[in-house]
Amino acid sequence: MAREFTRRDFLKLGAMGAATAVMAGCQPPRPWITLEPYVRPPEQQLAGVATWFASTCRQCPAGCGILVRIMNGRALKIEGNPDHPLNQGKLCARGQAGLQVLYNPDRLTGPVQQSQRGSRTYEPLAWEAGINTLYEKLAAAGGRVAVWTNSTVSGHLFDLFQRFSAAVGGPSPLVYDLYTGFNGYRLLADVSQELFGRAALPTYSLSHADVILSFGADFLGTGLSAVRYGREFGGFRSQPLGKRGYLVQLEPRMSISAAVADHWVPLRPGTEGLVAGALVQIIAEEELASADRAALAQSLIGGLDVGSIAAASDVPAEELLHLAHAFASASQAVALPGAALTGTDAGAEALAAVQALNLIAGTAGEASGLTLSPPSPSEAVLSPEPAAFSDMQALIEQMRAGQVQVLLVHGANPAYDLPEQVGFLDAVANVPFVASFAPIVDETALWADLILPDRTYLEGWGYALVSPSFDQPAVSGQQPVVTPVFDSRSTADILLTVARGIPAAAQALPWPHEVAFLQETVEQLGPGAAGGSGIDVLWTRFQQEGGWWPASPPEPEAPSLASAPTIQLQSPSFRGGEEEYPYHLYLYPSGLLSDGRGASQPWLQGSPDPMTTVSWQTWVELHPETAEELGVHDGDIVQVTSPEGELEAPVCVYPAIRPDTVAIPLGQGHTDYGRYARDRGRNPMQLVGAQADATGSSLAWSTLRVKIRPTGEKVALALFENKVGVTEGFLNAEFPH
Amino acid sequence: MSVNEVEHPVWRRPLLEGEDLAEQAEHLKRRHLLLDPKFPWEMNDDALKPMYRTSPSFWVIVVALSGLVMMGAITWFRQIYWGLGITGLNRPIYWGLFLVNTVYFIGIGHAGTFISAALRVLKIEWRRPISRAAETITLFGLTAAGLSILMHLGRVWKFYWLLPYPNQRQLWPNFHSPLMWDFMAILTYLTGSTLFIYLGLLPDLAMARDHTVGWRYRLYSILSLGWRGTEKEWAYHKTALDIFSYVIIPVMFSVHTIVSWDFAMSIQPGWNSTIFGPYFIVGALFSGVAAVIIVMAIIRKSMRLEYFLRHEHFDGMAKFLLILSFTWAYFYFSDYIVPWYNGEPVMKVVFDVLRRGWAAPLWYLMLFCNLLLPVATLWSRRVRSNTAALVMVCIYIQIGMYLERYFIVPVFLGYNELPFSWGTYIPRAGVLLTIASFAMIILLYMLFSRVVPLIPVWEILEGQIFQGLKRIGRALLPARSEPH
Amino acid sequence: MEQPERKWTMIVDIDKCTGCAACVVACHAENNVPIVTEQEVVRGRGQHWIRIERYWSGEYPHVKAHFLPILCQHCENAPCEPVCPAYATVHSPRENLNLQIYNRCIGTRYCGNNCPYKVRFFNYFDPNFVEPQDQQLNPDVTVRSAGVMEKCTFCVQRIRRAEEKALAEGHPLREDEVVPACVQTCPTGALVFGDLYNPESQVAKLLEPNNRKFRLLEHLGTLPSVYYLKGGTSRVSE
Amino acid sequence: MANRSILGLFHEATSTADTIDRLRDLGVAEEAITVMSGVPYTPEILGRRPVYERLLPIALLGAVGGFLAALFLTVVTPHLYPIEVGGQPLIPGPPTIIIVFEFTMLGTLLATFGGLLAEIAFPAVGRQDYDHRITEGHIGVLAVVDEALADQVEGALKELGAHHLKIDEAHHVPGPRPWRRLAFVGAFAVVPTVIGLLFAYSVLVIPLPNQMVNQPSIAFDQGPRLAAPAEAVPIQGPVLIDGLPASAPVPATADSLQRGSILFSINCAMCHGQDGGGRGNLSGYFNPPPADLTSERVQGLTDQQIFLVLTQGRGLMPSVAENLLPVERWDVVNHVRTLR
Repeated sequence: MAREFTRRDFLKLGAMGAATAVMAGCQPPRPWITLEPYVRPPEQQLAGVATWFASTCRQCPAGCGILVRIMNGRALKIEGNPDHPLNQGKLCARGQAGLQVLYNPDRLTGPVQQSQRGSRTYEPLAWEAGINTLYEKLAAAGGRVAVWTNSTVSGHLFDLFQRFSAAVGGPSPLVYDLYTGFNGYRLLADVSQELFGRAALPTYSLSHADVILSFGADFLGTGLSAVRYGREFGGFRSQPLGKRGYLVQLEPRMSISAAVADHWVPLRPGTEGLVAGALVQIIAEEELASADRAALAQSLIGGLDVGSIAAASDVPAEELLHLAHAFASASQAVALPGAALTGTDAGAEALAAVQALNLIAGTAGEASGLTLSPPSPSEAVLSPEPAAFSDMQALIEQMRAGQVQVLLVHGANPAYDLPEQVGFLDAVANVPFVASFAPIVDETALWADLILPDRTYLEGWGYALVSPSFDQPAVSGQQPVVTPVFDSRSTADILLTVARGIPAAAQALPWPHEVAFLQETVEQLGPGAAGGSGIDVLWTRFQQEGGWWPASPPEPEAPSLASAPTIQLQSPSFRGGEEEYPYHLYLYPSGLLSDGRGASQPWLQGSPDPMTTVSWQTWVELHPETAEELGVHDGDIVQVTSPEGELEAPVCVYPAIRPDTVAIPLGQGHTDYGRYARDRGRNPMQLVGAQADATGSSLAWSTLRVKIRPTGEKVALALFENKVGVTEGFLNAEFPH
Repeated sequence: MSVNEVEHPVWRRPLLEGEDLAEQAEHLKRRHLLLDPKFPWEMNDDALKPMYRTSPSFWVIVVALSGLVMMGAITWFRQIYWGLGITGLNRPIYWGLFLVNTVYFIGIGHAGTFISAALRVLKIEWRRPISRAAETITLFGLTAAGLSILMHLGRVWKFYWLLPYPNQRQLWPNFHSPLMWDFMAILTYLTGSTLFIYLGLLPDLAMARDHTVGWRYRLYSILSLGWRGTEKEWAYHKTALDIFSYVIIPVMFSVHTIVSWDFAMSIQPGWNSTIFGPYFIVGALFSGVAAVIIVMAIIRKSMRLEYFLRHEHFDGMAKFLLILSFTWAYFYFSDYIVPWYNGEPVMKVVFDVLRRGWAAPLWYLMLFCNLLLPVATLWSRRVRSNTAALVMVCIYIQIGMYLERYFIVPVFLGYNELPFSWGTYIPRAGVLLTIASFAMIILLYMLFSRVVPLIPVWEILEGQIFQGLKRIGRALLPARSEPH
Repeated sequence: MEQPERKWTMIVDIDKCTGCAACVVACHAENNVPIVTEQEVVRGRGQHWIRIERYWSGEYPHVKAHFLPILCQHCENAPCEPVCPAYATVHSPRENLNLQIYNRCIGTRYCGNNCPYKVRFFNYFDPNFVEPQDQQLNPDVTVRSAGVMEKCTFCVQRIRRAEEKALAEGHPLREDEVVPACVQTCPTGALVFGDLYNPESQVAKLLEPNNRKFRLLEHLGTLPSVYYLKGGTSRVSE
Repeated sequence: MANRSILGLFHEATSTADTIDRLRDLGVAEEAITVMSGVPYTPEILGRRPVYERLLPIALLGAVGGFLAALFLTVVTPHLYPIEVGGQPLIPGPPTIIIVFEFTMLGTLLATFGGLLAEIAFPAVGRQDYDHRITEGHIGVLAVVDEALADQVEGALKELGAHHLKIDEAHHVPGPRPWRRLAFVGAFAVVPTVIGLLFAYSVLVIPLPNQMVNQPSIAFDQGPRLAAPAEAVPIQGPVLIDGLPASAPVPATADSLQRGSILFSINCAMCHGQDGGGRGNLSGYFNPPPADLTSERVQGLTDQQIFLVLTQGRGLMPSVAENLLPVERWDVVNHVRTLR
């Protein structure tokens, strides 16, 4: 077939060199493509050559550095930033899926308003009109403006919100979302405050540890920074001189962290703290560690009855002894507190007990052990600290009492995150005007009068104070890597514009646009590892390097006991009587959808869950025996009822869970939030009531009992594995352990 | 009328003295077609009449079948447009009903060639009236098999990439691939058997030409290529038939061997077995002969061919069927016991599934159909002589053999060495296309039977000429005289 | 026949794999692998070029889970190759890759049957990338239509780009320049990629003395280019 | 002289044989006699000279042909475009045997059939001496004789029991007419092949829904091209915007210098000369001549200034921004630094 070979073809082929291997064979012409040659290509754009931009991942609060591959002004791939101190070039599944946040087909194409809240009829309006409405409302509201944002909000926007609220005399912006709430960020910080005198997230470097006791911490799945802990774990497994650490995972349901653990101890839910205490107790009694450490143990723990704890936690006494031995005799031992701990009604004590173990281990501040996330390198750099559960309830009270004229919701999705007992929705009903900045209409934006879609993190400016940050303070820079896909505007710019019209706020927010404000912030950071001087250079390098971090990491300071508290531990009180509600409820954030914000991304929805290989669905994990008792099999829909609520979901028989426990993953059950998330699965937060822990700083979700009733209905479980093969298959026997 | 009164000297039998011999002669005539001569013109009518005698029910059936075929065509179009997703295939079960059908159809095709070629070479005389009816099954069986392969392709519009010809892709097909061998073998076999059946048809087409008018006359004039029956024509005709017979037998064997190799060459547990070749051939003949018996019975009834198709034919075929049943069992057993004895892990599971798993009922049904039933019934002459019973047995054999292929293709495929990716197969659009394929075969056969004489008149006449009665002692015995 | 220059090899350290599925998503992003609907998953048509197989051993409470990431093993004697009548899957003798040439594929699916690792995926329907999701598609990689087999290519497009870059910069291809998407993102470093023929490469060093190494279904003699390091055990002092 | 063709129908073989003898006695040439029958009577039954037929050699020729064709496909074609699969040799042994077998058989069959048609002059077109009763069991004897013998032959036939006679002017016996038969065969064989090839070479194309030609991904130079976000800085280095100094020079590593020198010789050397002395091949055409990069003036500039010149051009010197990425320009800067 004689087809004349034009120069363009030649260039195309040249450019497609990479693809030739997979596109060999006959390649017919592609007449319907409109080729667009550049007369004078803009900088960084050569045909077929990718440009990489450094920015920050905002799929979770940690703030990993990312590099985005851009071609023709389109984002093709996200990879970790190798220079970034936190993730060092690596990314988790959620980070990889960031592109589908950017290119989500269900994003709002422009500002819309809802004349009737929850009606799902959105009238588009011009940006000016939208901003004007917001301006009028804010101007009228004066100080009665509440801002509800989440922990992944950019530091600079949070800063501006704060300045704005302060200027108009409103309450300071509330940071509350399920991710931080569920993982007990606030409680962790509070306990650090109490023990070590500084409110900061504890970080645990594991790469040189001999023994790790993980108290229900799924640090490899949905911990505080799965990526960093993944790296640490890699080091932990292959240490110098062929040393290989020993990981013990204590949790009622096998998470992926337990799957890779050397030893899994399925203890009774809610008793993690007790067990930690018991270990301290044993070390103190048996004087397993050196005298001073034993003494420290003695001082930290009041007399605990190991026997009763063994009974309560369903962990045999000799097992406890063995663990205590292993822990105390290790030269490098670390104890990790998990989300399940902070979810109990007595989370603070439980946490303290675990930290006590770390102190006794004496590894605090060492190459492997407990350190505290360093403070912000400059007071100009803010990070949205998660609010206490009680603060959040307080705001909701104000809203219900009608003390809030205008509610600005940015990033947060309380309507989905919170159990309905918390009463967000009825509270919102009493707020005259609600404005949301959600790019996709989520459950909360549904109840907003005005939606001014913000840009996604790949289109917008910002920075994030890396937290938890392991060895050094770091500010991760965020810059637009593509021009906005839809007609969206930066909330920060909107806020600055609006503020200009409000006298009180005008001088508090004098910047023409957010970039000016950001530059100012970066200037105050001063030269970092990238060096340079002068605002232009600093700013440029901040963007180019993907952030700011010190030239040389400071010595990690060992957290020392501020006071010498005695940790009182009592066994948790469960809601729901044992006879009526025979099973423990154990919730966990899905490794892919995390707290539900991943549900809008097909890559995360469609990828099989590592442990069950289920995708697209919510499932209820039951131990085979339990399933047999109830006479249910895979896919049988059961009704799970707690004293607080109920849900119906298909059963997934799961061999690695306590027979008296039922596990359900978070993440599904959206009623909005785009086509991929909507009307899919169930949201187990329906089962959790409004009860907080003793200190009121975190939601007590792990001390619940439930009952199970087969409904008789059945759905096909979307399994990727063939269960017959894997459970009855022959490979297990000869699998290389 | 009795033989003596035939005023045609050609057809006069040796004179008989004495009644008893006459009775014997009568008896033998009733038994053997070749001893029961008719005038050629009568026989011509017997062979040609059924082609005009089409009852309304015939057309009703034709319409119904065409409907099914149309449905199949639509389904296939949808499959091409949407993709194979509308079938029940999945991972790891990449081959499903289409391949089952292919194997099955090629299988039933085998008997035709076997009867007309092998029995001809072996000079088995009773084959004469049934050879063409059998070959026709081959013809349409192969057609359906070819179509099934096309239905199976993911991008069927590129099927011609399998043909070895110089092309703009600069690429020749890969002769490492068993599918290429398969392609070549089926091509050869289809071409060969088509020419074979046409060759045998020539004299009868001439006969039809001489006794028809109108469009049929014109059609037969073209098809018969101006056959006159001169010595030269007959001589060449005979040699050609002999060559075809001798050549097409090995081709027939190669075809089903290669079909079996499509499976045996892979490393799929349960497939890579050295015995698959002969095992498949026997299976093919088994289902094929059964199919021929069914067809014989049907055309005998519907086209009133009682004169041509007699008990001796059903009897011979049935005996053959019995032997094949045993042979099949032998091969199946050897194919079963070896992996069983090795204790190959995957096959352990597969056998469990067959013995007491979800497939157990079907598996026992298969064993019943393919072994128990034939062996239990076909030994008895009463069954063999009872057409209805015989047809029932044959239908069961069809079911059994189809199941056997079904187990081999989508069931075995579900079990491999990585249990994580095992699978189960629930056929969907494939079912419609399977029904349509069967409908198509029947439809084509029915239409064919209205255009082409299914009875090879010249062969029977030839047989009757050279078959005679010889008196030895007190008995009259059929004796065959063959000109060399 | 070209002489082999390289042997691209991947090492999967089972001991480090946490099953976090980062590699799975990274592969989807890099190679335009479509996500199939829930319905299709139920029908057994899940499509992930790299998947994490999770096997169980032991009985509760001593039950243990084992993650086994499985991708195309790029066998030296690949059973999938000779059976394709259209030469759609072939061997690149130069670098020991098992290439899939999508637009030659006519969909006989024989390769899929013959792959003992079941890492070949058939497109039962056309992938649909809803606007604007198509903006993300990697132009280096063909988007496969319905009726075509596809599988992991060791990110051959990245290998080619790296080769071209090295050529332009006039130096031989360096070890660290070629990294498949899954290896790049693996947080624990369980995946390692490199050229086994280069004694300096990480893979060569890792495999040299290693008594933990094994290859999947070795008894089949397919000689995979993917090596696995089995899980170790650590003792604790009592 | 005009010939007569006389066709007589007989009841049975014996009288036919007698007739043939008689005709011989009358001096009718053996080959002028043709016997036609509905069932195959062998020559010895009719007492005639056996037919000399040569179908077997033709079949053997076909076999050889098929064999050679198979060898071409299996042995030659792999070398036209060598592809390695599954560690098997380029020309696999056993599979070759299979293909060879099938093609040999195919060749044999086709040759046999073709040979048959050719040898007995099929398809016979035009009028023939024939009687439809022959397929009713009668045996026809056809003699083509000249006027002189006609009456005797006729008498002989009658006498020996020919119950029908057909006498008429002998039109010449239809001999082989290659061109007509070829047309006949070609209609069946050639036309489909040609149509097939038209499709195969995509002269005719059926537009089918799922073709991979039409890619949803956006090709490298496919429009619409989106602009890079303003003010964003890629890792390669900053876009040069007025007010921003060019920052982050690439350190002058060996790699950088090597890249730099290659790029320099590609993009700069034709004017500035390989050594940077400003004496490149084209230097003569410019006034003022290209700068001497080794000069103090040039080496006195800062890296940023040199980068600026590369990016924006100066005087006669064009910008190389569209040829070089910033990082590459920095490599060139580093290289220029080495030109002293």
